Amino acid sequence: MTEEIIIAGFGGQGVLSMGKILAYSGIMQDQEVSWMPSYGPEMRGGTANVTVILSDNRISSPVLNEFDTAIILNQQSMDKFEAMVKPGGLLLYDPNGISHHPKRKDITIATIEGAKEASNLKNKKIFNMVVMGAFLKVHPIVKMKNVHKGLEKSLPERHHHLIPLNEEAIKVGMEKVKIIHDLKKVAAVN
Amino acid sequence: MTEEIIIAGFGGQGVLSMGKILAYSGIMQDQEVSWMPSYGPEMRGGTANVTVILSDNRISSPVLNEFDTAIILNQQSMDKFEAMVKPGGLLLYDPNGISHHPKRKDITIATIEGAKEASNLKNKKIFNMVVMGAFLKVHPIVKMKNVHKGLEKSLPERHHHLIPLNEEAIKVGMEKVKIIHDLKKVAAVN
Amino acid sequence: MSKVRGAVVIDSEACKGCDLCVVACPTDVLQLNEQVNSKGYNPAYPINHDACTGCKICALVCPDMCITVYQYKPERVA
Amino acid sequence: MSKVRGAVVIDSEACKGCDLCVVACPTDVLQLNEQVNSKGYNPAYPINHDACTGCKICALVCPDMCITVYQYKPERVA
Amino acid sequence: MEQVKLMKGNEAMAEAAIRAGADAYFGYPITPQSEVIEYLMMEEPHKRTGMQVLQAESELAAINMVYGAAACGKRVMTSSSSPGISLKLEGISYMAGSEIPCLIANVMRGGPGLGTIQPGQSDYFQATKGGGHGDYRLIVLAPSTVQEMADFVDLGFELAFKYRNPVMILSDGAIGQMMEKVYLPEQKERLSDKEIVKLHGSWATTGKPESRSRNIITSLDLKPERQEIHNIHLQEKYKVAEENEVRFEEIQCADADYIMVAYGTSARICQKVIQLGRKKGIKLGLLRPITLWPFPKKPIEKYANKVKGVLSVEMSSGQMIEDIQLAVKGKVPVEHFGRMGGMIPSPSEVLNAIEEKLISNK
Amino acid sequence: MEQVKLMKGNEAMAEAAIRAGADAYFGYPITPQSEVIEYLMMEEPHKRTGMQVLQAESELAAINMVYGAAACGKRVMTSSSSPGISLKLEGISYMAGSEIPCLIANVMRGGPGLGTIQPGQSDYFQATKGGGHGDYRLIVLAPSTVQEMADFVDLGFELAFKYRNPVMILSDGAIGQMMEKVYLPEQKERLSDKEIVKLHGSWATTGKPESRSRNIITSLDLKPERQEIHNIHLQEKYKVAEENEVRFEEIQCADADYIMVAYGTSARICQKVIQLGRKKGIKLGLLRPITLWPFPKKPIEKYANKVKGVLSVEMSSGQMIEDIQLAVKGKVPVEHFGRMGGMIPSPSEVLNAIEEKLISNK
Amino acid sequence: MKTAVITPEEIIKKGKIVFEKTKLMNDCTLSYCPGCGHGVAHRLVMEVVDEMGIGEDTIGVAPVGCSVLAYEFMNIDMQQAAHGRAPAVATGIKRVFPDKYIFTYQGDGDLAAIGTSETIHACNRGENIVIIFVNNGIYGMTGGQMAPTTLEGMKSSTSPYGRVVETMGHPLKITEMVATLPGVAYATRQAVHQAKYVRKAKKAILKAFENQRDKKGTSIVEIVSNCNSGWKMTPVESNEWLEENMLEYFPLGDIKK
Amino acid sequence: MKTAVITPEEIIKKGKIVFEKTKLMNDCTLSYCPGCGHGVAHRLVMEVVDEMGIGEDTIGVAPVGCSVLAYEFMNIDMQQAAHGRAPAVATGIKRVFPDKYIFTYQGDGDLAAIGTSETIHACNRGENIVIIFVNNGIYGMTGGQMAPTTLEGMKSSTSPYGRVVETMGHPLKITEMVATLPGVAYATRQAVHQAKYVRKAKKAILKAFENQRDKKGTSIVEIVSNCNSGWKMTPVESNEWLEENMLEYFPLGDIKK
Ligand SMILES: Cc1ncc(C[n+]2csc(CCOP(=O)(O)OP(=O)(O)O)c2C)c(N)n1
Ligand SMILES: Cc1ncc(C[n+]2csc(CCOP(=O)(O)OP(=O)(O)O)c2C)c(N)n1
Ligand code: SF4
Ligand code: SF4
Ligand code: SF4
Ligand code: SF4
Repeated sequence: MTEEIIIAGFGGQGVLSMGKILAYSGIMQDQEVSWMPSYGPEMRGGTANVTVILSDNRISSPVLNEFDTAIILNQQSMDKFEAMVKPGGLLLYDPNGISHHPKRKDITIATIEGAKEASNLKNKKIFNMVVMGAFLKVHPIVKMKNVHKGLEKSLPERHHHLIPLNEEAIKVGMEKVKIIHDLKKVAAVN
Repeated sequence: MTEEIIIAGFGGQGVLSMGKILAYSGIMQDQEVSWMPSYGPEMRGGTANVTVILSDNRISSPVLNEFDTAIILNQQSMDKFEAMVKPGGLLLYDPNGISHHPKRKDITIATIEGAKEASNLKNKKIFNMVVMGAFLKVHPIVKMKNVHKGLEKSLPERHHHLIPLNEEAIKVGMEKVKIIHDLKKVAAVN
Repeated sequence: MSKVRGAVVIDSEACKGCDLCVVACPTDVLQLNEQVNSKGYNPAYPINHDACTGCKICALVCPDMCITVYQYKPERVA
Repeated sequence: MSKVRGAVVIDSEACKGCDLCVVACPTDVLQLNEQVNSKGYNPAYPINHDACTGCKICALVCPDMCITVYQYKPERVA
Repeated sequence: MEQVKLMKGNEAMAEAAIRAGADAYFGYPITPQSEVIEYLMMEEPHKRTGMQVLQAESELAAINMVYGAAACGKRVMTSSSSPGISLKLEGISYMAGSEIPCLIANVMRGGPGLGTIQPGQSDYFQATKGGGHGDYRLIVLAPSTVQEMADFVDLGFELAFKYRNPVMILSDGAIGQMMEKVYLPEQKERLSDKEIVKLHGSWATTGKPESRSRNIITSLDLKPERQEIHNIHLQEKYKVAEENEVRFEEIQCADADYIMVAYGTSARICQKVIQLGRKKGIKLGLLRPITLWPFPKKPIEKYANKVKGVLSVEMSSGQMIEDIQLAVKGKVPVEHFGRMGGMIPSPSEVLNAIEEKLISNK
Repeated sequence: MEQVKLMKGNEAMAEAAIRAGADAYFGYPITPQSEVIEYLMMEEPHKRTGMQVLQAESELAAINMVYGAAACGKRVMTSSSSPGISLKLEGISYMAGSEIPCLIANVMRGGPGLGTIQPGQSDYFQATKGGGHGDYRLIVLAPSTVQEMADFVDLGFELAFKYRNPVMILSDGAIGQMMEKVYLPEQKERLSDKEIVKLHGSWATTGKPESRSRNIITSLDLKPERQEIHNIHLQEKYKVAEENEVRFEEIQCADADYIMVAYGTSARICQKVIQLGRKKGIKLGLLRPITLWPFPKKPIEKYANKVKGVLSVEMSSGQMIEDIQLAVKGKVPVEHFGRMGGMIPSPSEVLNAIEEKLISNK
Repeated sequence: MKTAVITPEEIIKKGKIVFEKTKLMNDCTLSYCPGCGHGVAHRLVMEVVDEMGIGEDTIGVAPVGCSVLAYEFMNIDMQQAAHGRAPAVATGIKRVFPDKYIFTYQGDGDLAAIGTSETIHACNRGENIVIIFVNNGIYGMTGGQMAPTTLEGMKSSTSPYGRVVETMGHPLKITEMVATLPGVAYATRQAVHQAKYVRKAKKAILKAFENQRDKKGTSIVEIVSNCNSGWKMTPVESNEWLEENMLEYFPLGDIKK
Repeated sequence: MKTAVITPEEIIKKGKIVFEKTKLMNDCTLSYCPGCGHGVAHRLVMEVVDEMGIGEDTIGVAPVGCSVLAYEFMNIDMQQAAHGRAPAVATGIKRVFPDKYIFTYQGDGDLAAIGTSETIHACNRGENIVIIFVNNGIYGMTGGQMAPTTLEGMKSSTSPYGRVVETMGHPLKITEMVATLPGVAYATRQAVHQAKYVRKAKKAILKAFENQRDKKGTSIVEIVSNCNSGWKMTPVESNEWLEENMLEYFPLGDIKK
């Protein structure tokens, strides 16, 4: 199995660390992983994105122009990446701040009110975990126990007390994710 | 006609300027000329030499390993260059300070007491002109009127009053040069 | 008596919500908006505009030159 | 009374005839040789050796370390 | 014990330096490789192994600090990115000339000039033909995974000391910035000063005991006769390296009709291209030079007699292609595909290039 | 009026710069080219033409002074020798990237490192393949007489402005230090600031009037898409130069069985070799590249179909030979003869090399 | 109160503009982080150039650093220089354009680390230029590494446990250093994090450009500024920290005039 | 007088050697011009190293300049450094050999022109090394070009009509400059053209090496010397010129201790 993911949003939304936790979780289940960020000053204020690949085999190119899953957290990223989702793939996004919603019919589309849920949880910082939870609900590519290990690995010791909070956020994400265009269903219907 | 000359001695003996005056004299009679000095700090105290070529045709290599004429002013240079004179060529040297005199029989050998004559003329600086005179006597490759022009060209204006003195030194050299091994004579005898 | 009055116009798209003007304003005219602009920043706006004296302090400290300041000296009114 | 006496040995091949020792010597012991050495320099030598007190001044200023200085304090002679 | 971690290429290189028993690192920040010194400063290797880390005031200072420390027989490393490497070239030429072993990493970005901070491969000539003045060579290692970023550090040091010559790790911003799974080597003991004297006392400036004549580190010889002898010695050394140190990887070359030659990030992309191509029934292979100097001439020459064409894939205007052509000697077409200015080629466009430049063109 | 003088190559270059209407020279002393700045300081060109001459505190400062002045559309020159040129490579890469016309002379000495102050030709790769980082090219002129040292200054400036690219005069210590007869060109008027605005106001930083948008000199573009477009533009420019600017001289090549390829001092020696060889009945010819980049590929390719072998003669371990081989494509044997470390090959040893490596070997 | 009835809208309509962006600053968003002092410094330089009416005769040099893109923001002819070399580049320009106004705009890493030599020798030659030196105590552009000006104990990405002077050296007061050179006509240290400092800083920049007009030699205006991203603080926090810590080691005021 | 009968020969036989070349100087002729101060400076450094008994633990760094060949003359381990980079090279050595004695031996062109940055930052870090700085006011090795220390009006091959400070800058007192840095423990200016100065210079060099032993930081010993070839004078004339002109602008004595 190989899963090719792009996560894109504003700098400061925790895009890169979400990717890192996913990658670590992959390692925890003995997969090959790669994590390729956008980098440099243009990230200042601007958008940040990271390409994460989890695979059972040696990973060839860490840089891709089409993805199995796109996790989109602002309009610029929506404009850039909607078209790059492989037919049959998944596009997950946070509607807050999105003016033009995705139109594609050949992919599964899901939404998660990440920002809202995070502020309900009184912690903007775990916004990205809510989103990751939503993703893992739709695409359970890593087991929760590996996510737990992934969190342990990727968070510095001094932040380990925050792991439960993060896991709660993931759960919330899993509950609150909405599939607004389900390919399988569509398939079923026809 | 092409004349390939090496002039070698201690730094400070006026080796380079002698070469320059010869070269300029060549230009004055519309010849091609090249003047290739040894350069760099090793000249400090040590030896200096210059390869001067006068030719009626385009000059190929400015760097040579055999010469028509070698003008030798110290022992190191004698050791280095005696062997590089072409058979039938000329070796002119100042015996003062020479311990091992040249032994070759296939070349013309001449001497000039340059240092002595210069101090007779109460001017160490014109040592090199005495030697040049000696050379021009044996090998009149440039006419005196061109040497005169050469002096004018190569000496800065402010030193032009010294030209007569230099020319006198050249004359002295012409008078005092001794041919100690004359190939032509040898040829005649056999 | 007539008191000098001021007003500010803030380019909310250029504003990066750094809060410097808000803190600098001596009469607490400004505040950051809850709503983010298209760049994801919370831009400043005059919440207490009548208090503005047009002292320019906000504009002097604004790194992004988002603020234009107006001043008006009304005629004494009987 | 006994006066301290000195003497110098100058490596005339190492000497470059810079003249510094000659000028420096307070008792005019040294002078440059007319004859050049193998490098073409006129080396210094003690022309007025008896005047040498072994003060080392020549050696201190010699850039080429050509000078070795000796000193001798003769016993008082009756 | 071996340890698996998720690390950036730059971090892996830094951690590997500590574990390789490096004695010192001197560097100056520049994107996309600043994580190397940042990681080292965070790790405080002087507490772990005694390794010294210093942020120099400039690349010039950094390379000359390396010169001084490495000339003492120590394991010393520096890293930078394209513009910073240009500033280090005088020092690199000096080290090659004085036969000082050291490790230099260039995490390339797009040029020329200030260019961009995005990945590039346009310093190939500079690294392999000697960007600095004079006849010298660097042994150039080209990692294409984060694992190799770690592995090539110790390898680099070993080669550097084996040949008493600077070694360069020629990487790029993508490999430096990406994270992958990496198995870290075990910690090597740093050599004690005694051991260094024993191993390198014949040449290194370790302080001159009565027992030996002084050691001099220099690239100068004003006598051209002697300077030439020194140059001939260097050239003979390089010849030995050319015979013994060529490293490369062949991926599905055995049955390939066309081979791509690529290193670093480009080589990663070409692996995807092989998949795409073979899906389409085009038999593609990849020859990945691991040493860019010495360059795998012979193996490429070998394929020149078997395949229908060769594509050089570089993030540059085409530099390595010259070494490929020198190996192929006109036997089969050699074409170039590249992106520049920080752009990374996509697998599909590389495949198109093969179809257009090599296949349809015959 | 034309004037004949006996001058050193370095002096001829300096005088030619004044006469070419150069606006400024910035340099730092280094043997064997210090006569350039010494001559200029003695001549006081600010009194003759208004040309500015400044001794910089370093090569780094010098090349960046050139950057600033040349980016104003002025005719600006610098010169150095091998180690100093290495220090200038970052700046040179910047100028190529920002498309700044200027003239750089490298009076080569033997390397690597401090090497020797005697003549060398081991910076060929550095000059022709871009010693600095990134994909850029310099137009490289190789004088082999003092006359050409003078002539190539104005030619160099013309090419620099024609292509808005740095031009390098690649000379060596022998040509720089030797004196020959030289016919000096007439004095060109320096351009007035008005004329410069007229000629170069479209790009140069001459001060922004209301009438035009601002001029920016930069090699930076953080957006790789745009940086790539800039790189493609540069590559197209270089292609045009490759088609139009190749210069070379053929000496007795017409009936030659063997040709030598050599530039600069080596080319002078090879002319003597032709005489010696033909005396012995060996038909030799010399192809002398005048532009090392763009390299005379086609003419050499042409001879590859006619002659029995080619000898590359360089004062290096063999650098230009790669470009010859790329042109010859294995059609006939290509051999190298060179001396290193400041040694100058003698005509007789070159002839021996031809006899041993090319003639007896067949 | 009567006056209160005048609405802001009316004021904007009837009143006069007492502050607006100078026309020499282009209408594009600055690439700087929110609250970064570079923006104010840019504005002041352009206001001075504008008010002196020398925009047509001014050429700026911005080397590498966060302000490398200054040429995008300032509406005059500009050159982007290599890291640290701006004073040499400015020297080159000034020598061929002696009557134009040349300024460099450099960060502390640029001017006081890699560019030390170019800075000192340009000042020593008394090049008739203006050097704007933005001292934010860190390498901003590259992500907050230690600069020569980083304070003792101050954390940066290459001094994560604080600057240790024993091994990393002392924070360098290069403006004081160059002030000792005869070629330097004017050396001053200013700030822009509060309105009162902004006003003073502008006067200093004006004086520097007037010196150039009067051919007095090198003028260097150091501006102590924040790098809130590099310092890992909010803009407001960073300005408070600057006031309390930076100004103690880097006191404001004229060092040489 | 009786004593007179003792001949010099007897004195040499019976007397004791009060001065001889230190064994740390090799028995080969120095490459320097007759009368050049480098020879004395070399000797003093080696005498100090010898007398401190640290020859086995001393590593010297000689960058380009006439003294580039110092490694031929000094019988210790030495590194030849690139022009201007000796302080960086010495830093590298010292960081991996903290207990060895490291010194650089640099000319004025090397230390104060191309090497300005390396000099200042090594001093600012307080690298625990000794810098021997031979200031002869000119570039000797390359044939007498102007140095940063060339005096106003002084002729050189690149200032043939004398140094013009307006365009070429002022002679740089870099020792005074680095003395202001906290990292510098000792900065002094000495000379070697007369015996009395030679004695003082040796004491200064001793103190510098003792500072290194005691880990006090950077010590810089400037030695004002002649370059008679570059100055186009006889050695004796050059030393007189030095005494009358150089010492006025470069006064001798401790600048910081
Ligand atoms: C030769 C070279 N070395 C390093 C860099 C990377 N670099 C770019 S800016 C910079 C320092 C920026 O700090 P500063 O000068 O203080 O300016 P700031 O960004 O803080 O305003 C560095 C190290 C470069 N571009 N070029
Ligand atoms: C990078 C570089 N630039 C220039 C030179 C040429 N060069 C050698 S020594 C020197 C200056 C010598 O002067 P100084 O440092 O004062 O020492 P001195 O010879 O006077 O003792 C120069 C410019 C060089 N070797 N390397
Ligand atoms: S200072 Fe400017 S950028 Fe900052 S919040 Fe106020 S208006 Fe916005
Ligand atoms: S000082 Fe030394 S070198 Fe000079 S003359 Fe005296 S002995 Fe000779
Ligand atoms: S990184 Fe620092 S200096 Fe750069 S823009 Fe952001 S705050 Fe300003
Ligand atoms: S050139 Fe000057 S410094 Fe060099 S050895 Fe001669 S006198 Fe001494």
